[in-house]
Amino acid sequence: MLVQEIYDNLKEKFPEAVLEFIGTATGDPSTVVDAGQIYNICKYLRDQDGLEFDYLALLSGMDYKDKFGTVYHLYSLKYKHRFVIKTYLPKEDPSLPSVERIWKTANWHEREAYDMFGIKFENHPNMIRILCPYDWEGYPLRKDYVGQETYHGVRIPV
Amino acid sequence: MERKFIEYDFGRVDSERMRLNVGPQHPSTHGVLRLEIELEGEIVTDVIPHIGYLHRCFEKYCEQMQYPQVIPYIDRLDYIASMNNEWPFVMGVEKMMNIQVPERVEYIRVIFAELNRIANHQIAVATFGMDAGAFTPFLYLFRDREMILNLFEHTSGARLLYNYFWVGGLAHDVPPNFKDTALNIIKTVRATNEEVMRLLMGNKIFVERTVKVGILPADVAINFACSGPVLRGSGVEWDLRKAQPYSIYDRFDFNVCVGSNEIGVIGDSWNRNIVRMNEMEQSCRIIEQAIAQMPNEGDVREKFPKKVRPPKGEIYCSAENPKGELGFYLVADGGNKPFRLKSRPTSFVNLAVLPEICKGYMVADLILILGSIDIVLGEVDR
Amino acid sequence: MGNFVFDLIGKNIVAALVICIIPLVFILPYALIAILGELKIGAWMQDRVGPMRTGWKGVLQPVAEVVKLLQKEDITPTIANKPLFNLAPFIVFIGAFAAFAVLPFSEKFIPSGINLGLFFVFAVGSFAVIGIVMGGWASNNKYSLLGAMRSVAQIISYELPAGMVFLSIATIAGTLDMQTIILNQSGPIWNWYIFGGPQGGAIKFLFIPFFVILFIVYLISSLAETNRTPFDIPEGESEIVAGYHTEYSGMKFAMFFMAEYANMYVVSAIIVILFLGGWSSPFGTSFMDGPIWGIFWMVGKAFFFVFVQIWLRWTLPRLRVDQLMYLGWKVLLPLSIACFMAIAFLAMIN
Amino acid sequence: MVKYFKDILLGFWTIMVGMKITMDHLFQKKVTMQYPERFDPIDTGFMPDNSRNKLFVDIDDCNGCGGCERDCPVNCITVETVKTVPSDGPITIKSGAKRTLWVLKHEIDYSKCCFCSLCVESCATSAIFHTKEFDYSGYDRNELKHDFVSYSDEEKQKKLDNFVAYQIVKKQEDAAKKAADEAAKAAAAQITK
Repeated sequence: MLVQEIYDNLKEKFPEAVLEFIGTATGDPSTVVDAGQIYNICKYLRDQDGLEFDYLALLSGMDYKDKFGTVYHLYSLKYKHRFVIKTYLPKEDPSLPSVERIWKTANWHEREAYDMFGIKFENHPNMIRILCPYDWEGYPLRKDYVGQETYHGVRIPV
Repeated sequence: MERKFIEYDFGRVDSERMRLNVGPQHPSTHGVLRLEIELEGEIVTDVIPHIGYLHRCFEKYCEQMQYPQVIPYIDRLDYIASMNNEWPFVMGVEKMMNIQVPERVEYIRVIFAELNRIANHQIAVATFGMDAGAFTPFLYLFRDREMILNLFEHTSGARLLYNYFWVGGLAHDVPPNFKDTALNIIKTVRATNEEVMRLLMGNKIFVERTVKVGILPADVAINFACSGPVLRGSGVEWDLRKAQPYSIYDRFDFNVCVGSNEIGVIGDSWNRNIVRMNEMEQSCRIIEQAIAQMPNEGDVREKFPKKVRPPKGEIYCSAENPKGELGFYLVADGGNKPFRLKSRPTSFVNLAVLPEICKGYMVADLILILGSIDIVLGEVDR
Repeated sequence: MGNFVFDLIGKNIVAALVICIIPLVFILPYALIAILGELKIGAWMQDRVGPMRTGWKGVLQPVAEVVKLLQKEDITPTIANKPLFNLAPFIVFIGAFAAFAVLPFSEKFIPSGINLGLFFVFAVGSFAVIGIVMGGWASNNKYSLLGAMRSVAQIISYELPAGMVFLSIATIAGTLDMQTIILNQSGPIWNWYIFGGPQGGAIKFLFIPFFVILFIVYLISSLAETNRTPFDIPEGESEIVAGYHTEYSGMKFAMFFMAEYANMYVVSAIIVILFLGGWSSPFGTSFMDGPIWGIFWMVGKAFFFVFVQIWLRWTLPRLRVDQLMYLGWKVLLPLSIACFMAIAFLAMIN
Repeated sequence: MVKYFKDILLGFWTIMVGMKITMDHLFQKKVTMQYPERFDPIDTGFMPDNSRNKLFVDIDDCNGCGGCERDCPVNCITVETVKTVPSDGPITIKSGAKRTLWVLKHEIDYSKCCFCSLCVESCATSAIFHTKEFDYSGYDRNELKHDFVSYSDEEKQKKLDNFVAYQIVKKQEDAAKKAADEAAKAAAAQITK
């Protein structure tokens, strides 16, 4: 199925939540959806016949300087098509529902997004840091990140 | 699929559960991984992986680096299969910049990627055997890997971290006796594989150790987005080289190896390992075909762009790495540095499945299951 | 069988000391040779050359290792139970060393010619497990404890098939005395128990399969009792780091090491005594026979089995605990009992 | 029951097969290379021509463009330069091009170097290249920093002073020239008036 068709299908089902279709000259087209509805949309995408996106290839957090975001790259092993969903999140206290219950792989990806960007995923079973130490301060991949000067009394070289 | 655990009744035994830290320094965690495990006697009841001991801010660095400078860093993700690592990134940038690389470059890339796949699977099988206590096959396989590394050294100048696939071409042309060397390597690899099949894989003790251990059902594997031999060992026929043929993989005749019920159960450690053994053979076939079809003349550097500056946009480009699907989600803002480069680390995703599949087995099995997933901590922690 | 040391210098305390020291004098060079053999044979089987730096072709490597171990700091963990922790390696070594008391080296030389030799070996063979449990528990390390736990289960289970093998040989030989068992087999090579024993006639051929099975059963059990691959589960390096001796270093670690190698010789010597005619020459009593040649044959045959143990170590992967138990209780024990009954029956009708 | 005995026999048989393989290898030719004795870095069999080892800078050939410094992903190269002055005379780099910059410092920190060869690629005059030397060490991290410039401190200072002096001279000349120009302009304007 083409990306455009999937988008139309999704738009029909969720007219309110599907916000925008970004098609670019180079690279992959993507669909922006409402962050609050992400769980329902993902569930629909996984369970609907003809779509069946059963494989979450990648979940990435993003910092667009003026806003945060998450990007979901989906495959369907059965139909061999791909789809990209994006959400935009506010700069202050970004949070959105977790898709861990739909794709278990999101567990660690969401923890990483939390670790690196401070994006909170609601209903996640274990929302703690994953790559940085558990008591690290700040969210390193944010564009305005300033590193800690010392960690447990050890100076961090710049 | 029904999941078979070693049945053990915890209810009646009045005993204390033991918490054991496997790692960060442990002989068989393949790096600095810490597994916090809970034991009931010798039975594992819970596993909590703690990762990040090797975290070195790969993604943050990439935002400060120009595109060609990112490649040496990518080498260091999965340092066992560096050639394969470079490919999806380079391919993604080429797609963004709309560069069509020459035929010869494509063939050389395929040959090197497949050679590196063989080298990686050799390490995977070897260390898996060592986890089970068999040390000798380990050295036989490493001896052969040395030949592959020598060829890589004579081509790219480095043995392990090649920096060889560049945007638009390759860093160096292949050495003059390249074809003979590659064919010779294939011959040796086949001979050793046959020997390892008898010495290690066919050994009754090893078979007993690995079959029905760490069974990963297909639906769980897909739900956890496993890829590579871990997914194919569970019987899912998903190989990006076939499913979404990139580069010139549609020109070659090869099979996707999947696990079977022949020895053991689909999705157990044995099947994950035998998939690797069979994939080595398939890689040999691809290399033979590629060497036969490869054009002899051509400049590998002719399509180098003056400045690597992809236009504004974003792309997710992935390739079938030896360990699974390695992808790079590249967001470019038109400058000479990536706005964001997010990697889809294969080992990171595959490791997440570990707590799911090793409950109810023994400590010795836990080590084997970890070995059969074949992780590299450089990639897990980035 | 008189003891020639007593004959030589009379029955006094000096003679007793000499007799005690001779096995020790034997163990130390033997351990060096066995370590070198382990390093070199392991290397050659893996297409390597092995240690090459110390001495000609690296022959002094074991000496260097022993010197290194002696120089090393002797670390005792602060939370360990110190008396037990310090005692354990010695108990393990004593277990291995005590077995040498009844191992004959030749017709003329056996440190202690008690007539319950087999029983004595069997008894002190289980001695090591006390030391292992002691060390594993006193280390206060979870890995050590797991290793010790595994070791107990393993050694206890494999005593049984080994006991059945001893019993079968005792039945057919009618004695527990080592020297008598060997004397029974003296003469031509087909008098050895693995070839059916000294009895003549057609019934000899009925014995052979049972003795061969017993031989293999004992070979496997002996590997388990000495914690050698494929039964090195108590020290399974990839799983529980180094098992019961994780926390040991320096000389105490060397004691564990030495005990393992001494044990390897003990079990090899017992195989040779039980099945391969001990110190008797394979060419009959006329050629290359006598007390001095006896030492050669005894040690030579035993070294062959030490080599087999090394060979197996570099070939096989490790078993799992439950598979080890399965093998011990469900395969080796029934097989050995069946063979014992068959042999007893055959001996009765003979 | 059949499976039981079959398993035992299979186990025994596969162990025998494995033992035969290791026994065969016991007598095969060994592949170990004794490292320092049998290693000859000049021998191309061991090290290819394009092997990436310790970096070397031919400072007579370096025009001080700083391309290597910019292209280094790990920032292990530090280049400091100063402009040449006319009083230095007509100077060229080894390959014949005109030298416009004195290289005062070209330091490589080998403890940081990742041997990616990007600096070699970016060098227009091929002044930086990989040698065959790979086994080097030091007792201190700073011992692994190597400065390829052999000028003494006085010479460096002199070059800097020269440049500064030249700047002043040039400034004066420029000012004088400008003044002259303006005077000429003014004169011209006067005339036209």
